[in-house]
Amino acid sequence: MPEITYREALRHALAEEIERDENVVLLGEEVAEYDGAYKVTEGLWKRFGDKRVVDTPISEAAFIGMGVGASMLGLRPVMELMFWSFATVAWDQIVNNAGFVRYMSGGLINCPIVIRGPANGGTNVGATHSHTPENMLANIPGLKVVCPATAYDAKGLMKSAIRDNDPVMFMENTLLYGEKWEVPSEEYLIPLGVADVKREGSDVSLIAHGRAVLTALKAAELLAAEHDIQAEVIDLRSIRPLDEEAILKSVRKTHRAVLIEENKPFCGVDAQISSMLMEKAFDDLDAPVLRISAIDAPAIYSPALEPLQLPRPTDIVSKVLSIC
Amino acid sequence: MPEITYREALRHALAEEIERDENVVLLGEEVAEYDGAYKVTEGLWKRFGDKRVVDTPISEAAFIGMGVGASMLGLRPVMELMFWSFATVAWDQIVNNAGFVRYMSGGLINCPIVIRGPANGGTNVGATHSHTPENMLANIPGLKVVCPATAYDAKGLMKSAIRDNDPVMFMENTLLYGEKWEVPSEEYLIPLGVADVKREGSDVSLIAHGRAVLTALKAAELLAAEHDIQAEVIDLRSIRPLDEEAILKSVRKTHRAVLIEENKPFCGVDAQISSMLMEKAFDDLDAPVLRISAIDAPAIYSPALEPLQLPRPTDIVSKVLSIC
Amino acid sequence: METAVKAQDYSPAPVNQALTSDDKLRFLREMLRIRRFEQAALKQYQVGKMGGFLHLYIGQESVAVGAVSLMGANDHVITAYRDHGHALAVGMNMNECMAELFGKATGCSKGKGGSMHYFAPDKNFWGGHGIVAGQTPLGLGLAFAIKYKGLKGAALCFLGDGAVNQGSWYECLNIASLWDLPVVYIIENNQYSMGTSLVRSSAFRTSLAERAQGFAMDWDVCNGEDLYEVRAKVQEAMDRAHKQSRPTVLEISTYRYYGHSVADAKHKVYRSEDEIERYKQDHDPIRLWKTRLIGEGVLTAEKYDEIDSAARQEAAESVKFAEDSPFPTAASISEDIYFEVDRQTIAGRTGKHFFND
Amino acid sequence: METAVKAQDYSPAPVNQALTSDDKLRFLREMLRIRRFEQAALKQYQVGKMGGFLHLYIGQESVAVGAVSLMGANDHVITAYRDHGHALAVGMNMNECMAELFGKATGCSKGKGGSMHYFAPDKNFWGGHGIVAGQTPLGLGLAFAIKYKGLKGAALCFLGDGAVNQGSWYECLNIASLWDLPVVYIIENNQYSMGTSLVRSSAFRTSLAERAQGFAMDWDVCNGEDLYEVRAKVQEAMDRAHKQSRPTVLEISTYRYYGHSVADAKHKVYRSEDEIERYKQDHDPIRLWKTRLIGEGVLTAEKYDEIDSAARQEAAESVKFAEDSPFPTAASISEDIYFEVDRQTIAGRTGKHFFND
Ligand SMILES: Cc1ncc(C[n+]2csc(CCOP(=O)(O)OP(=O)(O)O)c2C)c(N)n1
Ligand SMILES: Cc1ncc(C[n+]2csc(CCOP(=O)(O)OP(=O)(O)O)c2C)c(N)n1
Ligand SMILES: [Mg+2]
Ligand SMILES: [Mg+2]
Repeated sequence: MPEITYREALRHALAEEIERDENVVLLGEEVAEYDGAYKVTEGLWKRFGDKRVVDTPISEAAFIGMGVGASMLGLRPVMELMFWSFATVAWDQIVNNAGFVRYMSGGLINCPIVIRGPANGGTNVGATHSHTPENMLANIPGLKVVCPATAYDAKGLMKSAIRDNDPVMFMENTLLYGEKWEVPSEEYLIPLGVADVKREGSDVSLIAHGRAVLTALKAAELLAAEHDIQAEVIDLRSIRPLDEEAILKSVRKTHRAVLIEENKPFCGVDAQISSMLMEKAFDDLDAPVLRISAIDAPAIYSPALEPLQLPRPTDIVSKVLSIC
Repeated sequence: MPEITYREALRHALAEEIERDENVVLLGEEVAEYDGAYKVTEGLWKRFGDKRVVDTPISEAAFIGMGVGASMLGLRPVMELMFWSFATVAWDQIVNNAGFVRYMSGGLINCPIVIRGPANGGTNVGATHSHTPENMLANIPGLKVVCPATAYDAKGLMKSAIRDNDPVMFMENTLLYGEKWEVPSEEYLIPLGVADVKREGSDVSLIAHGRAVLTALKAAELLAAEHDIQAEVIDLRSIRPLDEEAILKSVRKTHRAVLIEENKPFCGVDAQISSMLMEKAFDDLDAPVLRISAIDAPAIYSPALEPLQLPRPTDIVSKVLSIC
Repeated sequence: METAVKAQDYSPAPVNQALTSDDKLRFLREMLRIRRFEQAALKQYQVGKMGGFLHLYIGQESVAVGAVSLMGANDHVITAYRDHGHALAVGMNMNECMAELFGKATGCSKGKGGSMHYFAPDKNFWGGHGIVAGQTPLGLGLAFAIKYKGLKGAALCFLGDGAVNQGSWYECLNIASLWDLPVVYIIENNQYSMGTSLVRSSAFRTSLAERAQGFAMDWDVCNGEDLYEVRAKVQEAMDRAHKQSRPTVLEISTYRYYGHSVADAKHKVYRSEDEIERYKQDHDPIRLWKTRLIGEGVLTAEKYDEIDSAARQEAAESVKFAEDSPFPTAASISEDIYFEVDRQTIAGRTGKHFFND
Repeated sequence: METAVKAQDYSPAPVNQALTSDDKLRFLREMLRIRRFEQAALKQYQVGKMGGFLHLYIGQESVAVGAVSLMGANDHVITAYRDHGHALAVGMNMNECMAELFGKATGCSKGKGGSMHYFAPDKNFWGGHGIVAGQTPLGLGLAFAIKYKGLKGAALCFLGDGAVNQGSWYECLNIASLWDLPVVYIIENNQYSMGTSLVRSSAFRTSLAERAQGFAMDWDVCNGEDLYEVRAKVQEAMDRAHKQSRPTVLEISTYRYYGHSVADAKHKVYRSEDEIERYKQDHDPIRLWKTRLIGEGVLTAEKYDEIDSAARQEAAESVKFAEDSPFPTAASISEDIYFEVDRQTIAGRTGKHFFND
């Protein structure tokens, strides 16, 4: 299987869907002529032209809302937020329009829109540019939230997201754009709501999403090599819908879990997972479910410090050792 | 002690602080000449004049940001959002400006601002007007979040919030504005970060914030009367800072907990509380901590249905019975 | 208060010349239907049949009826929370509208949206939006989609004189002008945003619409009391959209007789009773249209009464319909959230979508 | 590209007539300090000494230096992420600025803010803001506070030609005009927002500043290559703020020589090298100022070199300072979040503020 980058995988998904469905249109700042700030859309404007790939002014509220409005009329806009951080100026459009218009219309309307872009810390761009809003947006019934950790997942999930008839918040990671994974050349889809066992194990479940999955995989290697502990790594992939069954299945096998995310801890996704395990796996647990999140401070700029703020493999190892 | 409404309690707090500190200024839509959409600020414009009580255009992004900017220069603005729901159009100002400017300036700046208004469902105003963003905002290190459940708490917490040198998100409840409680005439303050045992009990801890506290109290009465179960009711009052000690103390006594909130369940405040109990009270628990939240749908309009969407005393009773 | 714009005679405008007597009576009927519906709703609100807010459109009927009367198959409309007038004008029936207020399952939004959130996509009506100016980017999106699909249509997007101070609208003006999108923003300037008069909320020179000029966009002002003028000016804007794919901001002066919502107890404090009376006497769009049609020989007093009675009758029946309709089931709280779940597609059956347990 | 505005002679303006030779040389020094600082930073960025973004101010020096040169004790300034020029102009030293880029504890924001988030409240400098136009409501707030306190001052708030399409700014224009707030919005129109040229991002008639007109606000345009003109026009706006408490939008045309940020690899694709060269040759503000001062007999070539060398020297030293400075401690990640916690007040010691365990 060819190895391609996470960025290329996304690009292929976008290109394939543009070709497949004339209603798919990409919009965002610098996505067209500039090829995308992070080059995800590189070459697409050249290939598909002005109609299908459109540069917007720096007006997130208007253009995200515009995308929602256009989706009500049957277009399938894929909107790039240069950073998911900039969703802060389009929050109303995302939550109240994309999220609620179906409900408020008693089901008369649906919004097949994808809003995508990077949502991560770790690139030394400071607190205003390092938001990870998956927890906030997954709080909203009506929205779907996806956080792929690999190129393979990114492609398959993006294609499903575009075909989905509900609004999908698609959160990528700038630190992964350049990373490579095997991705089949044939078309494939990955459904939303299905977690992936990225590594089988029997002693403890490491549950993560986004880039934290890779950190968990590294921790699992260390645990195996140095402590003879076989960790199972569950990649949530999709936050809402959520694959609770996969989580429960793993925890019912290992009886121990450590949850890892790069978000801030208070009301993070892992708070939800932990509370779910509390309710549904109480008797299966041999130890408390522990969490590792980013250090609870706004994202620090300093390149020397920011790596310490995000969960590291060694942090996971210590947590695991405390319960195994 | 005189009984006054939650609304009056807030008004008294505002009036006292306006008198005490010349830097306190109230701003918001209809807060002055109209006396406030929910009459919290009734009479204050007449009493304190144009300078201290200011009507704004319908421009939340600008006026909330303006308040943050003014607070950097030493004013202590108390900003009314007519509904906390409208924070969706000022999200950037709240999160990135109020929340992060201190950190990004290495501590050179602080923002003594209060943003206040009602944040609740239950008044048949539909999904766009029924947001309860305490979980989202408490996710942000740099912000503080307070949700008073009684007139007494509302007054004491408001005065502390205004004197606090950090940004405080103060979430009220339109369903409580007209409710009365005993409130002393003498000045008092309630510190942020201290939970309140609203009812002592030994069999189960009901942990709640905002109006859900009152629902929990009603449930506790039912449990005592009909099932001989003594529930302890803990009112968080302040979400961030959070009084974890009070929660742990109660749960270590009762060994059982049910968490109640009016927010949607996914990543709600109670997800955080549950995950905390998982980590810190695992061995103290005789049963899984259970949660009751609003039914996981956008707020429905129908006056006949909306009461069912929010947690009811009987819902709590059933949950408690399932673990007691 | 005088309406900001002085009346001229717009009856000679081609779009008005083309009207038949039936058309003219139809507009009367539609305005009266709105007024009688709103009055009936008010009464029901006052006896506790509905919850939340009720924003009445009484006084502004000519705006929705005039503008919507020009819509063709590819024209779309979207507005704010004061949406009953537009809803009835596009052809929604009173039953579904009244039932929605009552929170009944037979409501246009199944009782889920309420007064502020009416929808009828089959009639090109996209709501009913509760967040001030929140509809303006959506309206832009309708225009974008119309153009994308190669259709000759326009998106009519209504907003209030207070809504003009939400920033997202300016972002829309820029994009609309920059990209030649066929959107018509109609400011229904009823002189107040809740308890705040125009001059207390907005800084402007001659009009609010003039703000479009800095975005190189056409704009105009219009006396909303006169249905002919509304039609003439909206038609100009729609022509611009249809023929040149260019946007317009059109500010239509109008007035609301009741408070901001029924909960607004101070609406005779922040404005005088006199002002309200003057508008009702001298500027009421229905009264003026009636006088006009009688003058034109199109209408008689008897015919007017007949149309009015029918409207009252229809409103009364809608109350009965709403009254007799069932509430939504408790289970329906959890429906209409995700398309895929509602249709029980594979996507809708994969993974957990709701988190109450 | 030609600068949008044709040059006139603004040296006779009173605010320029009042300048001493020392003042004029000081402005030269300040512009050169900015340029040399930026060049040094670029070099360090390229060898990996810093992370994140680096938005250089080179080409625009006259704007920050000219505007800030007019500030008195009650005037305040705030800007976007391209903030090094303003920071140095208000008197921040190169050491703290360079150290911030290196993420060092000695940085102006202790290494926490980075390039986009410089602050110096003691110098009336309120940042450095990363969200496009996010500073515009804050600037409004500075003006509000100045007026509230009864001071005669102004808030200078800078924004870019791309930032004008963020809606919050229009909300600010309305409030500023409506309430007579002493804010001066300075659009630094460097013709591009990232890779998007002015005409691809904005619809306008004669200028972006004209958009203020619809808000009944004074506006003007200004040729930013000429320090005299910048000072003359900014002074007009500040007078309006100081004397009438009225806001202004002033659009200053300028140009950036480098990419949007150092990561911008395509800045010779979306604009021609020719265009860049022409600006450097004919419109460079430092070169023009140098020529001007030599013409006035205030400066000699030797004196210029001396000032320039000092600036280069200072920049080199700041690199050394940054290099030698310690990184923040790991513990400091958790500081500077809450004032009350940092000061360990009772409030700061009550309840749990952080949630890592
Ligand atoms: C963002 C936002 N802020 C505030 C409100 C509360 N609110 C609802 S309507 C209204 C007044 C709007 O006035 P205008 O735009 O003139 O419309 P009108 O009510 O006169 O039709 C306000 C302040 C809201 N719904 N949304
Ligand atoms: C809300 C928001 N959207 C997008 C960005 C990404 N971004 C940063 S700078 C920039 C271009 C701004 O151009 P302009 O306002 O002209 O300022 P200049 O860079 O030319 O100084 C963009 C799109 C951002 N920081 N914030
Ligand atoms: Mg109005
Ligand atoms: Mg620019």
